[in-house]
Amino acid sequence: MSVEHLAVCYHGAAVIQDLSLQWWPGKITALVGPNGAGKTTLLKAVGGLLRPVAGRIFFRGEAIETLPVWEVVRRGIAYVPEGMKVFPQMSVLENLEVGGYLDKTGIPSRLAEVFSIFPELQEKKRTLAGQLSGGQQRLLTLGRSLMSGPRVLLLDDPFLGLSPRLTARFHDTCRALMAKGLTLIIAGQHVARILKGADEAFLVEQGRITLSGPGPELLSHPHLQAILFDGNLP
Amino acid sequence: MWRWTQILVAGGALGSFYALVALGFSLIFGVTHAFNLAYGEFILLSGYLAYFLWKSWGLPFYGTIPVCLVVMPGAALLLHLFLRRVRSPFEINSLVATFGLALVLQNLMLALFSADYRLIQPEAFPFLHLPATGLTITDKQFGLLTFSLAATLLVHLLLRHTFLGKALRATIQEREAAELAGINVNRMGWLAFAFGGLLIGLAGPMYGQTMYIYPAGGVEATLIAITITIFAGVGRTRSLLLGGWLVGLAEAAAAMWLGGSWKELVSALLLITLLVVRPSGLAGRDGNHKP
Amino acid sequence: MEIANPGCRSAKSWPRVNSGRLQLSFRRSGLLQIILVLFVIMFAGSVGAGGKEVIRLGEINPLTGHLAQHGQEIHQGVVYAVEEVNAQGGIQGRPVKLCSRDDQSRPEIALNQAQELIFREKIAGLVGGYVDSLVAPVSELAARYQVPYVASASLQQALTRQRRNPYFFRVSRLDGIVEPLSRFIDEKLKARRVAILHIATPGSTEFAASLRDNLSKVGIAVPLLEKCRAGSRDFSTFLLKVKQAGVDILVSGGFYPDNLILVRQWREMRLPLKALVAPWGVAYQSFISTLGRASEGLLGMCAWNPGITWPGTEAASCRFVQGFRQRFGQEPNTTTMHGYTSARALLLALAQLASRAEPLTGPALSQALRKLEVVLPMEHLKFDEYGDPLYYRQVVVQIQQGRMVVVYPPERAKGWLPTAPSLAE
Amino acid sequence: MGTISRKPYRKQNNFFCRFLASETWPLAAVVGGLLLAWPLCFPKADLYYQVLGMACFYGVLAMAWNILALAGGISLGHSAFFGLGAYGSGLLAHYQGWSPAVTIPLGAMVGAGYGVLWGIFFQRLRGVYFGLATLAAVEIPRVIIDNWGSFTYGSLGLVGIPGLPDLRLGAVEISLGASLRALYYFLLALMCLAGALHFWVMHSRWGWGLRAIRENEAAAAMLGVNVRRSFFLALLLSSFLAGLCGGLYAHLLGLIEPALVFSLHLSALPLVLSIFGGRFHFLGPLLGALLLYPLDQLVLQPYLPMGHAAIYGVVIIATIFFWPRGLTTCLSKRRRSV
Repeated sequence: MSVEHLAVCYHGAAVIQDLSLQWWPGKITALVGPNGAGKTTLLKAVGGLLRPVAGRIFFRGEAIETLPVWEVVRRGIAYVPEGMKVFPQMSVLENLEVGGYLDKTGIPSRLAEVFSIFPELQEKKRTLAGQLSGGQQRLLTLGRSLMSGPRVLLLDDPFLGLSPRLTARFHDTCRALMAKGLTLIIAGQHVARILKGADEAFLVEQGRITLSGPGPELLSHPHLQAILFDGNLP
Repeated sequence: MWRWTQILVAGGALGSFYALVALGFSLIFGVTHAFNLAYGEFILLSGYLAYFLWKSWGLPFYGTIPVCLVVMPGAALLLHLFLRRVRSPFEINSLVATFGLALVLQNLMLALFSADYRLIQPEAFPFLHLPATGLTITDKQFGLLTFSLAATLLVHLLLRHTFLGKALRATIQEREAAELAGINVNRMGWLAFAFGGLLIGLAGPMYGQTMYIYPAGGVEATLIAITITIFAGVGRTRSLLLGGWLVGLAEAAAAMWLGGSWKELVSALLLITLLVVRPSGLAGRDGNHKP
Repeated sequence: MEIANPGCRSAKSWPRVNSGRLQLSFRRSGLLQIILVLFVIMFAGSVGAGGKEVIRLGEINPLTGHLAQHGQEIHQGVVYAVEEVNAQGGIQGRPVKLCSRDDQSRPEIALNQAQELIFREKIAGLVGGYVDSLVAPVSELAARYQVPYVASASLQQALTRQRRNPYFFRVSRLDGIVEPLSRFIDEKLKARRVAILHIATPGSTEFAASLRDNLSKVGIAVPLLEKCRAGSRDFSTFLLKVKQAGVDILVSGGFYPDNLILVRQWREMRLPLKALVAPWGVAYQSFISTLGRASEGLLGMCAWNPGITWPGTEAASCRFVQGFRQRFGQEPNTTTMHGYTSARALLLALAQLASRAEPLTGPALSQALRKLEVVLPMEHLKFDEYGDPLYYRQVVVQIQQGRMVVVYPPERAKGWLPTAPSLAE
Repeated sequence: MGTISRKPYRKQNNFFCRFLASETWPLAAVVGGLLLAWPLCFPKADLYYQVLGMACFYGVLAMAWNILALAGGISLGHSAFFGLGAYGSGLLAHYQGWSPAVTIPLGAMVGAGYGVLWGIFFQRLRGVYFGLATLAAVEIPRVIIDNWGSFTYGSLGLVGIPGLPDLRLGAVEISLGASLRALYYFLLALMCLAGALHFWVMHSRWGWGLRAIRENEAAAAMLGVNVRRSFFLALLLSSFLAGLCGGLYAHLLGLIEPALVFSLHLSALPLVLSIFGGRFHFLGPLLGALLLYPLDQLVLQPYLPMGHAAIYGVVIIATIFFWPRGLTTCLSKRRRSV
């Protein structure tokens, strides 16, 4: 999977300019960078939510940058948005079922799989999603994305607003998912946490890649520290 | 005692009809966010179609409904095609564009059908009449109740118990998340307009039979639809029906106690009270659902 | 952060520094051009309007909006009257041009349109107008600019009695309806208790109050008088109250569409009533054919209808019906006749002026109208000092086998079925 | 917005300076000059005085609506203020015999009083819910006035409201009642005043606060905007102006009826005019009124007596398609930044 010379505009302002990078399957890739650097925009462009003005996005040898979202999802790329994007008036079960919209036949098996990862969802499967706690809604959002049987998960700031315990839990889940052969791309603010677990990491600054390398290595890079921590190690 | 039953029947039949009128609007507004002020004009078009089929071709009244059910989705899809050209901010621009469209349609109907008031099948036959008590249910009231309830039930089943319906509801509740779940929200928009067209197709003949139709009469239908929809919250069939009944009964009760000219005040107060107390709509179970 | 509200992308752009404030861009000058072109079009009509030869007649009616049906009917009557005069060679050889305007059932638009007619078209006189709220502002304007206005359908007494307006005339009046109706209810129906329904419009409200006063003078009780919003679609609760009140007669001051629903629901509920009388909306052939058998036995009122005409004008009435049918392909009715009569009055006054070779000024035309006395199919038309028609009286008709039969006043009555046949048979 | 000052960070308290600094002042000046000067060329064109005067009048109403819309309150019920202003003013003139100069502002206060009620009861409602509540709120005064026959004359309407009095400025006497030209200049002046007010609202700190409320209430509150007070003030000003229009209308027309002044048409008109002209620009509602209303009354009606409303609809649709943010979008070079 690769991105070549990508440029994306958002409300007329160029957020990403001439950005190229490559992701390797079956690994955890991290995108870090200051606020407004274009991480979310990049993920949204890959997920099909934003159409780039220039450049190409390849996935398994196919250009996907002009495809509509559901076609992208069908090819196995699932963007997990930041915040709690559940369907509040639907039960947990219905939320998950809708997640498997593209492949109805596979729903029962994947449902079982998701419930095995997140047993608390099974307990509450009849509750309305809007009544879940914030953390549970995050789990549900992730669980719903897994229902489409993705090959690549684009996680946008997955740890935002989660308790440390849940963050750890979330992280373990990610590892487990990777072990099942999923490619994970994580963008977010919890730089240390994300980079520690990342096989490959990119620093995004003002719509461009300025640094890349294995996660832990990048964490100790002086430039990154200068930008993100003002030189102070966390 | 029987008098109250009579009011209950009249209010209930009218209320169910209000719900039927609101169903299509609610579905279209929920899925596509198109604030369709020309909705009433489409109901009128459907009513005129039924009227002329009944009048000139001698079709029985219930025979006109299938024709309307075939034609109106087509018209609704044309409307979707029209509204797809409207650019953001979509909600308010669609409101103004359909306001213009309503004007055009009103004048078109005036030119085509003249300004006369039309009423389908004016003669009434009691469906149930109990002379001892004075309770009468006419065939129209019965038909209105049956069709409205059947349509509401069907939409309810569609939304709650089919996979497609779940996708529609998902689109109503969180558009972006629905997109990410692989739902083709574009197609959902087309579908919503098609289903909305079916409901318009049903509501039109009913409208022409229960009330009269004339070119400038669409505003009233639109107002009913908007009121009940926002009253109940978008995409909730049960509360739509509840809202329709509540308005229908409140109007009947107000007319009984206070007089016909106070009707609007009572329904307005009811609406405002509900909006202020339950901003998320009737029977709204509040999650983090933003109004 | 993203903004969820789709209506509001604008404030995303924060104050930005821009340059070249005086330089008009192409887009901006485009807008200016549009504005200039519009100005030119708007003023284009003001020059060179008003020829010497043609006599211009103005007409304002609700051609669209919720009063469109009756507005269109009056319009047809007026058109017919003008065409009739033109077919006979115009007024002293001068053709009459009718300038029709639509007030969209809104008074302030009626005002604008009247002004447009007076200033741009330089009309000699005005006709038309359906309800009082549309007629009243135009009548004020007529007085201010001294252009005679003959209203086709206006009832409110204040318009003529409260303010002496020498330029305002009308061919109908409220007394001409209320008086025969109350006498009919008293003499013929021998009613004891009457319920009155009216619509929240000035004319209908005044009608209801005036009828109640007249009825109580002769000792008839009015236990129920209720107001409804125009366009109400459900009278079932009202009818329940009628039933409770134990009245024998129901008078509906509603208009055509209100009566459609009222009559049907009355039939559906099998309410025992001796009669249902409605001065407006019932005495129309289209009403009868719409309701079919449900209209049987209903009582309505009209000033004229095909076959019902002012005594002595049978031939003229027949000619009108035939000519109208040929011209418009449909039957004229009482509203059409109101339009026709008002236009005829104005045209006749114009003709009198022209035959005396007097200039067609407003004051002269007003004088001529004041002196006018003519027998037309609708009425023996003579205006009193207020501009009201002296002899305007409507007749009560009953619908018998799909036809309107005059039942009151006795000298014009043709037949009377004392009990309203119920629908069930 | 298109008219923000060139140097926004320098303190500019003088709004005249801000106006001159805005990029659209030439257009405003051209339009104003044309409106001011054309009567000199056509002194007897009473029709145009009437129609353009009414256009100015509706421009004021549209701006009144837009002030509330600036804060995100899309009202569908401004005819409530309009009607209350009309009835307040009309009834005072009828029973007390006071001069319109007194009754119109008092009528406007009645409208504003209803605005206070809105502010209290609708403070939690936003978006469509606010719109619907306002739509329903029109019915309350309408039904009460309609049924309170002994005081308001109910459905009969209030007839014989005195016209506007003559103004005396030193030796100059301006008879607003008799001369349409004087009336036109009066309405034009009113529109200019309201336009200046509108400009001030749009470019004051308060106005930016209102925009912030519209975009994101929580964020606005964090910026230090007193959300409730700002919104309430916008509502108050908006309802007062709409009531003022209503009071004026009563004296202009001489008669009012509940169905006339509380009509849906009057609620929809300012919305359409504002969106047609562009509601994000201080000239938008004004241009909408000055173009759309005369277009309909002077061009479409005479030339197309039967189909004019359809053309009117087509014009509205075309505008939404080509200038989705209103006609004033073409005033600024980069559309998206208006």
